[in-house]
Amino acid sequence: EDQKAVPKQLAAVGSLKIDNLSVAKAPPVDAKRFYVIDPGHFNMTSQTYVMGANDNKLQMHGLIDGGKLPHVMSSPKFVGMANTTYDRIAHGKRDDYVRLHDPQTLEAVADIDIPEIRFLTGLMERTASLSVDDKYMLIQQFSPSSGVGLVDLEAKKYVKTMPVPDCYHVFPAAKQNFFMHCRDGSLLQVTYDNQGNSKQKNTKVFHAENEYLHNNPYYSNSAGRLVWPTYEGKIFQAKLSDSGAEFLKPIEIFTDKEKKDKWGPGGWQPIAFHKERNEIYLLADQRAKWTHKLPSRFVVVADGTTGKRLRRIDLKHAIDSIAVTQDKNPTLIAASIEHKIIYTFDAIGGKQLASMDEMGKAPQIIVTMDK
Amino acid sequence: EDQKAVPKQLAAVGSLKIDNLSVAKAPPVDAKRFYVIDPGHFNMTSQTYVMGANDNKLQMHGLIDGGKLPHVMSSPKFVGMANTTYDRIAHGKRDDYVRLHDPQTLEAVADIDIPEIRFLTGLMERTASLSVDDKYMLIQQFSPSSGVGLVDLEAKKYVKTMPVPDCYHVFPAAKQNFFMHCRDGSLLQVTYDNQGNSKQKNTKVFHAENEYLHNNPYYSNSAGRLVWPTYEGKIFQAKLSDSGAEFLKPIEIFTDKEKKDKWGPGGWQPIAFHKERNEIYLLADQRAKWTHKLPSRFVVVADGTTGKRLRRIDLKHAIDSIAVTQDKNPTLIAASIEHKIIYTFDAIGGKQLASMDEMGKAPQIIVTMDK
Amino acid sequence: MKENKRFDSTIEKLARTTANYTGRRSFIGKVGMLLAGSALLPLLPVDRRARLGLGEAQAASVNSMTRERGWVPQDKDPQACDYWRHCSIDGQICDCSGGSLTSCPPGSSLSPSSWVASCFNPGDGQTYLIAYRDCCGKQTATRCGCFNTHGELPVYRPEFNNDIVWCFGAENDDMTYHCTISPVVGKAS
Amino acid sequence: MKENKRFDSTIEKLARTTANYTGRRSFIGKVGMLLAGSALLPLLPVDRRARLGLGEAQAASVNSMTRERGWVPQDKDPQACDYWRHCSIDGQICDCSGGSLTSCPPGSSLSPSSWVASCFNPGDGQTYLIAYRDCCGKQTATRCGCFNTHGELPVYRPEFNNDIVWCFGAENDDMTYHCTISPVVGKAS
Repeated sequence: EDQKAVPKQLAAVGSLKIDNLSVAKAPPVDAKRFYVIDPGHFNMTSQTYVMGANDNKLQMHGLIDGGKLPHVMSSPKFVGMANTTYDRIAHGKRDDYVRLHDPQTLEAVADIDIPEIRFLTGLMERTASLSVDDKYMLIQQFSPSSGVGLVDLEAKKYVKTMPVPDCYHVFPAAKQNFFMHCRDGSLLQVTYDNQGNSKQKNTKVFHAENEYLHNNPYYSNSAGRLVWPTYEGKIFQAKLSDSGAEFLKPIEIFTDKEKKDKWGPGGWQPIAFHKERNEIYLLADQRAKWTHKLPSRFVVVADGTTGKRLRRIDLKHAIDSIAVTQDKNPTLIAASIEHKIIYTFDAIGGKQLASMDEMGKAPQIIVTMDK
Repeated sequence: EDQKAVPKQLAAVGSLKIDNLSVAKAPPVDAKRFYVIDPGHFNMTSQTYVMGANDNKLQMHGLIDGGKLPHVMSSPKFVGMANTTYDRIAHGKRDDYVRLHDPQTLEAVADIDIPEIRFLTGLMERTASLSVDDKYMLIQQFSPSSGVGLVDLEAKKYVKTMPVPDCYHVFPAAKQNFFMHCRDGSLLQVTYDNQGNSKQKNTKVFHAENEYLHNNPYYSNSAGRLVWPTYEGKIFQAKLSDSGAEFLKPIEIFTDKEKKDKWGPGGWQPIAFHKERNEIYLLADQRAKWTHKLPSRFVVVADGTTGKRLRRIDLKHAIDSIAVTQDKNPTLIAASIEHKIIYTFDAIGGKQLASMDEMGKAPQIIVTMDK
Repeated sequence: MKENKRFDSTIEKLARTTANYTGRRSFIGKVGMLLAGSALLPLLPVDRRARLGLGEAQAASVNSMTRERGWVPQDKDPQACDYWRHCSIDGQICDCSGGSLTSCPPGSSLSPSSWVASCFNPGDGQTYLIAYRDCCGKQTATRCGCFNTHGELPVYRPEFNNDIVWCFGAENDDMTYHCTISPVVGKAS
Repeated sequence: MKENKRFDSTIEKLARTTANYTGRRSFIGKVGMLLAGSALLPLLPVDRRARLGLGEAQAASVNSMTRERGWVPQDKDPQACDYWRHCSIDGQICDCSGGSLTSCPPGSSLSPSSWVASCFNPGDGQTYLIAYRDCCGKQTATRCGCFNTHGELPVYRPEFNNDIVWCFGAENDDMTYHCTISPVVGKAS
């Protein structure tokens, strides 16, 4: 049972005994659960908001602390987080560690030390990832050499850094596989065992060099569906599984006329996808070239197979990041970094449902539940 | 020589050799040097701005990083800082340490580990202090018991926590003495030796219980002058030396009529004093009772001996903290937490001289040079 | 009046000084510096109302917290600073960050100490006692920061001071302030 | 036209795939995964001007960085984002935080790498080469943050990506970004 439909209790009356004070628990994870990461513009510490979008409202379930530019990964069982801190505020000894938090109490259930490998960039959702079965965490390393760190979450220990060529992002697939995207335009399939030994294989080159792919693609761990827009609004898609990558026909979201009218995608996390409805959501606006990271005011929805334009949602605010919940009545979640507000919209009707302000310093990435 | 008076060079032309790139040095410490501490509303990390008020302008010389609610102490030789950090963002192992920074390069010249004793409160300038000869640092402990931690800065080691009764603030005097203010309304004089053994003695009770003294008094290490306003605008003063405390006649800043017009002091750091001119500066405004921490728009200047009203400066902004430089042409420095702006005024003429905005999250305490 | 006032305060100071000195020289003084310093202190009122005087208790909730105008408590939006229960909060409201009016957000922990104020509920016209408590062990919450210094005393009266981070001795090293809850503990009748 | 484009890109992909495969199967492929993966990768342009084309180099400084309107460089206030020297800065201006246009603030350290852009100085009508450099080892400076994504590429082209914290390998563990300086290194004639 769920008490959300009831108006907020206004003034509880009567004597409350001290032992009635308690620490709240967030409700169990459901499809409307999502996380918003606020790195506070490269701040040394960050905050992650645990939220819900039930009943066409917005719920704030709690906060999780993090270090500089953390990676947050959601699973039904826990919230995984890879952190970096320094022992003298912004310099001195660096410490990287992984924490798993219970999704209801938000307490840390595991704290695993890892070598100082994390690739520190402005927040990118997919430069670290849980494995498909939530047993491993994979963390990308950039310097001093390219690699992927393997963390065994069940044994709570760090296994090894697996060397990989010059590739980026981590997309896990079943049977201890993951894919990365390499600068030559192909994907790299890596199969690893429990000791961190790996076998690697490249797919075909699926996009041209001047088709620049955005930093934050959509990827579903469970479905292996990868949806990846270019700066111009062309969408590359693939289905990734242990047997390899199956590329779908690329989709042009905008017609030539729209392109002439300067329509193009833009924002920090500009794409979302609804698996069951097979719908692509792209954050877009009329914009000058090279403004691919500035906020946009519209979401264009297209069919995931044919690319047919289904509808356009006017968000009426300058939005940096979007995500869509995976349930039957999907909610479109939108974040405005500048105004520090989270909005929700009916992903189908396009109506704004709710908003919550005072979201810290810079709410930047939205992580939704995949399963 | 000082090049600050020259207008900023606008367009340097020509080839710059790579080795000409350098790390700047702040100019040597002078009377116009001051520090602004920005704890960012109880943020886990803080920033301290190293600034100057020369030539009726404002100079930003650099930033020093700090932990949660740091104590910053200025001396001509170094900037002393007592920090607290936690190994898991906002919990986990607590680490307290003291750093001394070179006032020109801002590099840390010493990093001394101390036990986890610091009294964490909203910023209070005087709950930690350098000794008069800059050889020791004295840090107040509140929990689990009252005490003062003694740090030997020359030997770069922590000496001992000296137990004291229920007293607060640390005002150092010559010959290894310091005074504290106790809740019964008296001062406690403590004499300590190099091993941290102490002798303690109370002065008379100098104020009544309902004369509440503000959290941030003015105190000069070199002159031993203590200037302490109450919530209502009565100023208690004392001269502290190794031979004891000499209390001066308390001063009522406001006339009865003004009090009826609701004039009263208010702000975070509401008092400043100019030693040579013997002038008391009190941040004040017309206000309701119990708003002693809300910002004010005026500074009232009174003679330090007679209490005669000399002038009133209209700051024209809501100001939380003030300080005055100790040179012949004193500058009045004022900080607005809400707008994150530092203003300077001619302390004598009252004209606004300069301002600097974008001062972080919450510039709260101003520390000026005492000598 | 004025004479009288000065006389009063002189007496008071004398009394306090005497207490102090005899205290420190007496048998108890030998027990140790710590005790001597605090054992003979005047005992402290439980809540601010006692000090504000009952007459002022009501005022607590309507007293202006800005220099310009007073503030009228409301009973409609518990996430606003002027909700009646928050009449004396100085910090963030937990209800905005995953807790409720009476429980800490998940993952934080209750501080063992609290401070009390009495607040007037405009909805039913009653006055209640609220025992504010800090939730600790996380960075300061981002939402709903309120600042209210009504009846707040200097740091040397720590039990009524707003500036102290009250998360001492909370469990598992949770020593940083996250937010505040406002549970009702009774009626102030 | 369209055919042509598809033709072009087909050719391009073919070429890249071939390079990739031959590379990995060749003698060098045996030297090790690291080398094999990257040795035959397309090597990259030096600075953004080369990729934008010289014609656009000027444009870099006037191209609109908002959706609505462009931005005109000025030579009066070196602490504003539209000062001509900052034509390609993405970060904080050191000059506002204790450094100058050519030196890091005290206590921070120079990063070993720099990136170059050409900026037009409206004061004397000349175009100069600016070699931006990061200063590291302190928290991000608070003042004068500028955001410019002109010619910025995705993270898999790290040499042109703005999001990477470039303070790797600076001295004494100074691995966090503080601010950026804009020294002139020559004339772009």
